[in-house]
Amino acid sequence: MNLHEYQAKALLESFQILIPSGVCIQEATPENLATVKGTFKNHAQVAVKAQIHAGGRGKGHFKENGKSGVQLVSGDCLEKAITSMLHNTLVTKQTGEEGQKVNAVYVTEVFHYTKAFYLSICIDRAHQCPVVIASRQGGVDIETVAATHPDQIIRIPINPSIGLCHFQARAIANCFQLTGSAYTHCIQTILNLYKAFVALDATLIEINPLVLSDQQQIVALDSKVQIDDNALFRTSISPSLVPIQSPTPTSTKEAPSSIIRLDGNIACLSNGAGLCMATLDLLHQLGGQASCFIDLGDSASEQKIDSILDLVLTDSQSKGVLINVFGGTFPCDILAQRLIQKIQQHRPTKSIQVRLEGNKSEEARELLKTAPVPFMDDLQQAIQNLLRSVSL
Amino acid sequence: MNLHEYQAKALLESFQILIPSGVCIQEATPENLATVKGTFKNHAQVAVKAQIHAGGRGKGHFKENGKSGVQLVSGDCLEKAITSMLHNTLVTKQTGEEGQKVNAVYVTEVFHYTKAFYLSICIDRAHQCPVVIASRQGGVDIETVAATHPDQIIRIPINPSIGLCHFQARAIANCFQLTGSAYTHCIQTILNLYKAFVALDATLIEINPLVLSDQQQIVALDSKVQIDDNALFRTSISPSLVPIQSPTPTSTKEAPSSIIRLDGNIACLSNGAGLCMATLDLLHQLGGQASCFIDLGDSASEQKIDSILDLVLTDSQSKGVLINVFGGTFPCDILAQRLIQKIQQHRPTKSIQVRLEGNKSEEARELLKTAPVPFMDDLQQAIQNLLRSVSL
Amino acid sequence: MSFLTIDPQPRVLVQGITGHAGLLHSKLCLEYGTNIVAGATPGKGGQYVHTNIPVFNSVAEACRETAPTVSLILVPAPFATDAIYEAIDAKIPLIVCITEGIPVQDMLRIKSVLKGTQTRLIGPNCPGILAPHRYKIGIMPGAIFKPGSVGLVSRSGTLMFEAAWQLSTLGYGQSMAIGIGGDPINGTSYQDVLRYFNEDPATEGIVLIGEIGGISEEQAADYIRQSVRKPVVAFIAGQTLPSNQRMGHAGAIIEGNKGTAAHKIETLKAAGVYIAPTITDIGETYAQAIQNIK
Amino acid sequence: MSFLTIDPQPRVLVQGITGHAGLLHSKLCLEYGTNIVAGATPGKGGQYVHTNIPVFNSVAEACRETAPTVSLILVPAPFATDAIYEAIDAKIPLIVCITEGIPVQDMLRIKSVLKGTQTRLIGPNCPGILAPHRYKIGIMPGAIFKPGSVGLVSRSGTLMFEAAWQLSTLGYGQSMAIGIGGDPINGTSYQDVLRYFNEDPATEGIVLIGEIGGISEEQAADYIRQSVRKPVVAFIAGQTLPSNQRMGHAGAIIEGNKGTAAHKIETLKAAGVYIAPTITDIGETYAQAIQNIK
Repeated sequence: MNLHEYQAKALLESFQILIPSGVCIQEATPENLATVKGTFKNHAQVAVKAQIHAGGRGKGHFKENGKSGVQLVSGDCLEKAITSMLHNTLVTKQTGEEGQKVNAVYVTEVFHYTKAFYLSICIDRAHQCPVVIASRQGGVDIETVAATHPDQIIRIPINPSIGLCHFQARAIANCFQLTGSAYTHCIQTILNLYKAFVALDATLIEINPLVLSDQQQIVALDSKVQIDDNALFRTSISPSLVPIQSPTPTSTKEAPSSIIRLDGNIACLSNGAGLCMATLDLLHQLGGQASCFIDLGDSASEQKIDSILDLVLTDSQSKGVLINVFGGTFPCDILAQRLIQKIQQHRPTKSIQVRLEGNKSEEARELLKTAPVPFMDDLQQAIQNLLRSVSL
Repeated sequence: MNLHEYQAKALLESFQILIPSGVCIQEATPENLATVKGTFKNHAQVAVKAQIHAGGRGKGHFKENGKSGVQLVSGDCLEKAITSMLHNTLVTKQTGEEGQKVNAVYVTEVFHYTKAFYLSICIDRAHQCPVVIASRQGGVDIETVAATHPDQIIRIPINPSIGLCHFQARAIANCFQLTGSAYTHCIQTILNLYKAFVALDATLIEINPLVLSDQQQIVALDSKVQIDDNALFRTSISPSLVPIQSPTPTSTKEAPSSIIRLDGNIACLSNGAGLCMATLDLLHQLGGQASCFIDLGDSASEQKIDSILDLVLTDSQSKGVLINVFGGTFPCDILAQRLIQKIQQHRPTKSIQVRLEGNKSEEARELLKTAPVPFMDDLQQAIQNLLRSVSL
Repeated sequence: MSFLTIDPQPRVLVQGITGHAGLLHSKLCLEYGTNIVAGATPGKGGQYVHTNIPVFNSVAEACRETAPTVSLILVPAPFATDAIYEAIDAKIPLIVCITEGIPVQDMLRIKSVLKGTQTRLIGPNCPGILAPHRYKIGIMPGAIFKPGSVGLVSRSGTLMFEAAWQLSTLGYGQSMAIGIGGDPINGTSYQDVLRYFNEDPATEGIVLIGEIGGISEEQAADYIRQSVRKPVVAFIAGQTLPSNQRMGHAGAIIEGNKGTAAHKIETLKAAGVYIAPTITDIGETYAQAIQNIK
Repeated sequence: MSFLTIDPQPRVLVQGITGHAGLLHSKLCLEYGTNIVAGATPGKGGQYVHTNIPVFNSVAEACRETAPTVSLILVPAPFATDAIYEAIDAKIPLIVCITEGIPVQDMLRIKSVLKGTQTRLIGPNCPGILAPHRYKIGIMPGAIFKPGSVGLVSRSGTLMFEAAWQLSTLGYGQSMAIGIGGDPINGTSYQDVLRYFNEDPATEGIVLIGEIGGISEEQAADYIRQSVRKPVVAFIAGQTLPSNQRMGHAGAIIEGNKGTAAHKIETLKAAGVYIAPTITDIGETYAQAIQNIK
């Protein structure tokens, strides 16, 4: 689960990590605007930041008015900046052309600092441990730094049985070339950040930039926090922090039966992330383009199957539907039965190809004999049939 | 560090472990007595318990009035019970004949329960891990249970990297033969107890008895908590919980330069716990009895040496003084020099024997040539000399 | 894991046997011929399921009474971490954890604890292991597997089924099918399974099913290049998808351009692995590979 | 620890070298002939102590620049746990921790972490190790040790000095003296040291100094009975004191009547160990034991 900037910062603050003062607004009511103006009445300028689950906001633009997703404004222009963002759609390098709807705006002080660093904690799959990544080049594209100045990036693997040790925090403070009270405060901030990583069941905490203030304090200027979806049952995060807009899904692994939207015209229905991906691969290799792909998971209920079939069969973007299911626990006959009924209900004009194998596939074959959709043994053949009828 | 019952219970309560209601009194002022009476005004009876660092209070007696260290009284007799204890000396099986002065009295409700268990967490040195010990025979002498019904005691070793797991807590709740809400509450109590053990840097938490209330809740009726002295620098225990009377020391290991009082007439001064014990052993084996033994530690300051010599040379209980020091870091010449001066100062009439070896012992030998105390090469000889003059 | 070779019929304990998934799959495993000796569910001790399988309150009791050599974990995710620790504590040599949804930080701690023990964990979030016509310790459809000499290993469940079905259809039965699971951190790696197949005399060739994300296929390729002397066929899913980007910049720094299907395929090819270009070619590619060496 | 046999002169790093104890004892170690190659103190990197010993900010830097094989830890107790982890992380083969006062729960975690590594920890709360006329990695008075063939091991510091002095006075020099420390949980047990002495060709006989509390002398006796084929002399301090009662009933349940001097002496005797009846008899008892086998 991705958190918005304002949510991530509120969490970090609860772990004694310093953040700039800020106010989140979800509706531009007079009361909310008054609160914001009151909070920042002594500030010549404030930053107004659109809350979306993607980077590149500063260089992005709103579809509706062309304005940037991060605006520095004086008190007079605060309201205008907020209303230019709220409920509009922001397009950045990372959102794709469709952009993301902005449902919250975060107004923060313009924070003055002397140095900017990069600091993150994530899971290193290859070494099977958490790893802290730090660089004294912060506030910039860290992947570029990694490519051009690998020596300026340090990676510290953490033994999960011990946690982050003081000597490791010192190594990072040394990497940042800090001394005196800044050195001490940096170490404390790093130790707190690791505590937050564990307590929140985070999979990523990325602070970019982490800055040194004029008062020699370490402050998290921007932050990205991802929480392990599998741990939400125990993570003590306030429900108000659950994203108000769903994150852009980039993996089918994490959410069973998730629906991923794509640009093509064939809806792909499959079970298991691996089979979904492999089916999509074959479709592409044979010249097709998917409109979406849906993972039925391992044990979808009839109700869930029905709602997915409703969606797929009535979807205007999809000219064809490809169903490729290998039943393990999943019973193919139930799917066949629901499909027959839903076709009768919606009477779709689109082309539908079905390939079922595994658990109860013989029963499914029998059921589909009476149906207007063919039961295919050969996936390649099914896709070719589909492509032919879609291109007509 | 041993905690008093009332201190231990306050700590356990902060970890969501249920305890009977109670009030601690250190002076029998009218205000304090009014508070206690107010708290228990609806109770027909309360328990008044003397706070000392030893068990067997119920069967113990006060030197001054012969009363018990645990008294069940009605509201009318509350004041009498409290004053019978405060500032008097309680003798129990575990205090020895000299008894312990009572500086605090704990008044608690008389708690009704249906079953009594035993539960403790301590460090298993042999297996080098924490271990939970549980028995469904609680409220009795657990060592007797261990001897007569070993099958009724379970020991669960804990992996310190994981902590106490839910399945281990279940095993204990099963050992207690609990079901329903009592089972669930017991598991939660055990998990909380282990959290307390780790967070407090405890070396022992012993709940005897742990009881099942009429409301099917698990309550810690009596408890003993020992905190690792080495961890006091980081343990977040309120200073008010630091014992108001020093515990009976049973080990020379933990407190360098600690003074242990014994019943004989020879003061033993040595350095290092091992050498102290071995010197005492030899003294006893040769027929002597120590009045006290003092561990100078590894790096005693001149000031500390002086204060120890003051004490030893002027102690009326000691007819003789045996000094056996093997200097590692400790410089023998400093000790010799201070001894010479302190003998001049106090002009003690007691017999003194000195055996010094190791670091700067040659210098010490030179210094002592001019002194009225002989420098002995042979410890046996030194002790025999001492015993001879003491018996004169 | 080598005891799987010498033990023709492991003694299986099912943790969570009285739950929905536990009841269903323990029944299917029994029907396949698996020797299930006990179940364990807290609070259900004393019951019997499937007529004569005793249920115990704890794994420790089940071990005392029935001496299982494998534990199959079918408990819901919030209880799975504890179930794994309970099986480790009872010193069960092999744990097969089917459960999906174990928090990744739990798996980090579990891995770190496993290091000091003799226990092997397969999974979590995996279909289990199956020795055709001998036993099934997992949730796969048994009918698609046939006895033979292919060692099959996969992160994905359904892709393992697909591969087994293709192999069986073409007459290439399996010596053993092992699902290692799709989570970022899992108990057993490709490399562990490859070592087992490489040493197993009943295995003549190996089929490895991978997918984008992580670098475990690259690590497998390293091991194959150095140590495996049997033909290996691989298929990588997700060739037309972007690499898993969940870890953002930080992930990119750690894994670089590894993790893409292209990089995995390239690395495997360089290690001498035969690549199945699409999902429908897995069986055929194996047929060619095994012909080549004969 | 076997590398101590083959490395005549280990390269020593001193953690906490700029503190009071660090400066004093590193100087004494140097004077004894120890090859101190570096020191480490956070924030003091770039300095030199004792003329030409470089100080680094971290153990990692010290290792990169000077490749130490042993770390001598002389930092104050609140920082000692971190210092041990830092040395483990840097993969230093041997850590000798002198510091007294490390919390026991830290030691439990350290022991559990050490299991998965190649690092050995001696101590904490110990006088260190000394190879007479070769090197001293600790805080013992060097002058009382003489080269020879006695392997000396002790929980107590001053008792080790006493034993070494008696042995040297009687002409029995030492192959190596190892202080394992007096804490309830320590890095190296008697058994570990006994194994080393038993295999070390330079060691002809062994002197073991113990004391009441815990059951490590009993465990040593077990090992001696099973494996040690060299004469062993033991002295146990605290014979006229009650056993350590800090752990109350719980401790009594775990350790039973073990832990008393009488039980330790009885167990050691049964394992064929020669017992020195009093502190003044250690050297003489060794003389008799070694005569017996000649």
